[in-house]
Amino acid sequence: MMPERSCTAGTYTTAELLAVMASRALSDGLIVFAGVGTPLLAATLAQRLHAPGLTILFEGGVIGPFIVPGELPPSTNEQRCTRHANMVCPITDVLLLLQRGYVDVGFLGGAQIDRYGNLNSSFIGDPDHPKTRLPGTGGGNDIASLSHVMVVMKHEKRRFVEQVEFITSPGYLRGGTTRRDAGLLAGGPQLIITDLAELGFHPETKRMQIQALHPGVSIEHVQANTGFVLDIAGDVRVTDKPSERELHVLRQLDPDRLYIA
Amino acid sequence: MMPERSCTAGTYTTAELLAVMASRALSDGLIVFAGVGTPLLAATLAQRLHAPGLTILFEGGVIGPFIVPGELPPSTNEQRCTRHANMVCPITDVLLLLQRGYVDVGFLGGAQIDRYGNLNSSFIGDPDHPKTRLPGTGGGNDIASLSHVMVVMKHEKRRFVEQVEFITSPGYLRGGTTRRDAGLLAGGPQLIITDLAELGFHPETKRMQIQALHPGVSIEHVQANTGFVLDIAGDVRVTDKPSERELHVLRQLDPDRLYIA
Amino acid sequence: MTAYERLRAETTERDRSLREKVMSLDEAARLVQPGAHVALGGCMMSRTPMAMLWALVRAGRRDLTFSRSIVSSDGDIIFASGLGRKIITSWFSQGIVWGVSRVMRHWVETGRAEFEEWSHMSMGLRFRAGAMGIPFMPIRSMMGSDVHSRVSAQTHPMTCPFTGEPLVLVPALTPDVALIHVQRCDPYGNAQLDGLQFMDIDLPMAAKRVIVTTERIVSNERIRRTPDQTKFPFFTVDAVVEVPYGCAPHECYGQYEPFFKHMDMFAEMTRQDPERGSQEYLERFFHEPPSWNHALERMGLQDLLTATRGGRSIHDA
Amino acid sequence: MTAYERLRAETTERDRSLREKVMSLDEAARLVQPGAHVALGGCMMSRTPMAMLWALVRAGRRDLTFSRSIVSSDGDIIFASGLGRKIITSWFSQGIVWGVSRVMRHWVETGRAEFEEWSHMSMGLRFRAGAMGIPFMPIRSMMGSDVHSRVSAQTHPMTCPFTGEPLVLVPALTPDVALIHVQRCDPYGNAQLDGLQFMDIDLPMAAKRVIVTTERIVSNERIRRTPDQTKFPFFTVDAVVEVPYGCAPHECYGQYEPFFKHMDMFAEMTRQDPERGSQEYLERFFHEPPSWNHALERMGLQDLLTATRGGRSIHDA
Repeated sequence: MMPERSCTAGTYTTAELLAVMASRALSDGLIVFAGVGTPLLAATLAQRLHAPGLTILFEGGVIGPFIVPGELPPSTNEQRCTRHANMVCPITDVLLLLQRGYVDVGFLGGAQIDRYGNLNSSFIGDPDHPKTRLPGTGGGNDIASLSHVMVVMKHEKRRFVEQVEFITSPGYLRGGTTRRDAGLLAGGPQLIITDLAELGFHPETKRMQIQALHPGVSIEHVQANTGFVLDIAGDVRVTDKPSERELHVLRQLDPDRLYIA
Repeated sequence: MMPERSCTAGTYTTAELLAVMASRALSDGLIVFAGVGTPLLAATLAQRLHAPGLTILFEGGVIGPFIVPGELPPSTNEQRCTRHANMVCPITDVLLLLQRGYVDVGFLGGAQIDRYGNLNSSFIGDPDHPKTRLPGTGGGNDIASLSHVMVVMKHEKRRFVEQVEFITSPGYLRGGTTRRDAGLLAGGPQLIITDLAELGFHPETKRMQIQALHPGVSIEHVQANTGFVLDIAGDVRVTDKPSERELHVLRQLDPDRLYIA
Repeated sequence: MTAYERLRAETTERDRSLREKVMSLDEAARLVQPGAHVALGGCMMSRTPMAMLWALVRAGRRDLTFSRSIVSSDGDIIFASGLGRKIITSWFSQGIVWGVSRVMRHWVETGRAEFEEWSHMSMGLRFRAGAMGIPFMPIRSMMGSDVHSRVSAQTHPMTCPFTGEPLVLVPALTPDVALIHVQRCDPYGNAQLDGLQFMDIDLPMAAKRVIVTTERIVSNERIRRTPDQTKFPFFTVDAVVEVPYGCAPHECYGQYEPFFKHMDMFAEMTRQDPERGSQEYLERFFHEPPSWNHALERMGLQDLLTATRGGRSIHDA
Repeated sequence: MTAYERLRAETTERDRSLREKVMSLDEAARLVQPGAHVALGGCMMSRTPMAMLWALVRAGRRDLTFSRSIVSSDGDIIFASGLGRKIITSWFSQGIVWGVSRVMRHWVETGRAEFEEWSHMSMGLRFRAGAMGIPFMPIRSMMGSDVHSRVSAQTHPMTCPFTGEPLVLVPALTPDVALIHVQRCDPYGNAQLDGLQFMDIDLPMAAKRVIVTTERIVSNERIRRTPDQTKFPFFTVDAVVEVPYGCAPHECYGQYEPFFKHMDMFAEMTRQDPERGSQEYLERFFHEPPSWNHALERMGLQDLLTATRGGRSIHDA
């Protein structure tokens, strides 16, 4: 049953678009290390739609929680995120699952990303005299260093930059083999989902490229909202708009519209 | 209340002598990593007599068990040794207490010991073609490598040898600074308690020396039962024979005479 | 004398006997020496030893160094009160829902305090190495990032002699004192904690002193009936203080959730003028109340009851 | 491709989805490949996965390599049956009260089987390194001993780059399969075990496959009510087999103690002629009984009830 104040099925918010598109990228049986907000919402939506055997991990030390509609946790470190979990364990041990290789997807939100998928959530300006000190890595650096990463974020010029000022969570560093050369033998960014498009990385150059466009969005529009020149994949798909069923289930999960407003 | 079949207070068995002498060496407040048998019995006796704040650790992962008269455990790895424990934890973590430096005394029984306090519980004869394969180190090597060690054993020529054929648990290796030179920065054997005497090690040479004799035992007698020439400390004490109280409490702890027969 | 021999000597000197060590917040505060490195248990808004921080602020401690897995408004209070001038952690902000902490930003951006950033797993493994009595832990993350390059003077690169693989060695953390809040503990310091454990199994083993605040002091007999629920042993602990709601306005698993309205208020108070706002907050909730219970009274019974209902609901899960 | 990349690839290939994996002992036995390195949970006479060993002997597996913290009569059975020809452990004998194992001695002293000896902490830290996804763990024991010199080709000495202290690096153990017996587990493999944990938290994370035998299969709903009691997660597990008294004649904490009379009998049977005695034992208790329950029947109801009374008494403590 949908709360009255939710918008009609025909239209949807940016947050709803991101959640639906991200959920489609999560296939059944995966183990997903998820942050709060859209990542958690999208993973839970995938469980409800097509991936009942998908497992969510939370940084606070939570394995396989089962999110109940209307009970979305506000963070991954408080008791609310342990609801119906299969296991809770020390933080260090849930993070070690990344190093041991048990995690299929590290699912992050992004503040600032660059051409090679490096993420910055630490500093704006000179780190020694920052214009803005941001909260930092948390487990982001470990997730990005040790697993295949999926990122959801708003597509804005100030967020998509040629080169981040500070690499908090490593992508492909300077492209090519530089990630592996730096000592990172596994993982790397796979998919960037924005409100405009889906972007991946070229197998050799590791440069970011447009893979798919959301309905009604042009390559020019994506480029216009990106701070560097994007490559374009051989065949650029156009995604299907969120279905009534996807939106219906999503809105049931977040009746208070904490994350989908 | 003493069971009738126990011997009279005036006389005592070798096992009783070892347990009483060892208990006297354990002062209050110590953390003692104890094996089963005489070490456990002596540590428990010390708790009852003069060291109520003494803590026992068992290799199976047991911290501060409280042994109840008549319930002496048969090993340190089964549930009986968890009775009234303050904590049980993984084996690796109770052994790591040794490495972290929390343990005052590692209390071992010995099969074979040499002039420098090295212990052998692995092989008799050539390790590649052993005459006898013994059970091995267990935690003995870790205890001897990382803590100050106290050993209780019967005083026999075949057990006190010039040089053990195989160093299972390191003492002072070849004497002098060789233990430290090998990389062992802490611990080392402190006191060897036998049914004849108490032996220590010379501060510089690290050679074994007689420190005390039990009542009615001569230095010649000890030497005659030792496979190498013992040094003799400046002042050799004579120990007090087990008191009625000590024997009384000890016999209450082991009414079935599992370990004191 | 090597670092390990010093650590051993310091540990040997401690009274590790089975003894009662129940005391007041003020008495416990005296165990924290000037200049100490203080590790905080819990994570973010959960099992934060807030009452102990309250006592340290009131005791006039200043310029301490702190470390914690993730820091929330406790970090803001540490900077604003002058209790600490450096915090070693992986993430520092009141909480995602309140945006980036203005107090943290103000103190760091004006250079009056330092936020040293390590990856979350690195923080955990640095504590674990300290707990294990080894000088470092090898890890496979951090490499190639600026998070690493900013602290690389404290780490060592290594090529694995077994596999030839690149590794980073992160140094053990052995804090002078750890402050940990648990649901129950006996008078000797045997602590049992429910639910999320965070880094609180390793912290007491890594630290050189431990102060435990607990919702309830229970008998040693009770602890001995479920020894497999004890998370760290008495001999690591130097002080036991019974402090109901000792994490407020943060949460304690199964007991109470964060006081969300109070957290909203803190964010509101510090949004416009982080400096004045935080000083007002400290006056009202730290300096004026004569006791921790009075501080709770200031937070308000309604918020406390709401948080309690939420906390207890975990048991219906 | 480095060792780590192979480990990652093997882990990625596993079906780690939330799925039921309940099967019989025979079906589970098929998951153990010829030549496999099999790690055994529990320690000495406690939580030994005896029923699973019983199934492997009957399945005709031979010449496997085993590892365990401490080995008791399970090791005698492994050697005597030919199931394994090499055991990596820290201590190997039926138990102190029965003297040195004649079966172990016979097979080792005649060179027909190998007992590779490591210190107990080294065994634990080798499993822990495997569980953590690192190639080694630095330790401060073993140095200077012949226990070390006999395996030193497998270790590396190191001078700590932080402290200059000497260390030994022991290599991670990543067994092909781990066999673990627990008190309760759900159909997905979420395992909860009471009391002594031994090395059974690290083992499932270190191994490449895990077979869990359990006294009871409980519902996933029950597990989710106390997630902080789950000791290892479902996705590490490949098979769940319900086997009441699955450790007999060894113990399972809180359920049953060792069948002491039976253990006396085993020692007696193997004292004079370890070879013939152990073959007789295998005939009576491994080959002749058509099912594990029939093997228990052979052990005898009286011994089973005595062991059960003792096991349950832990809860009166």
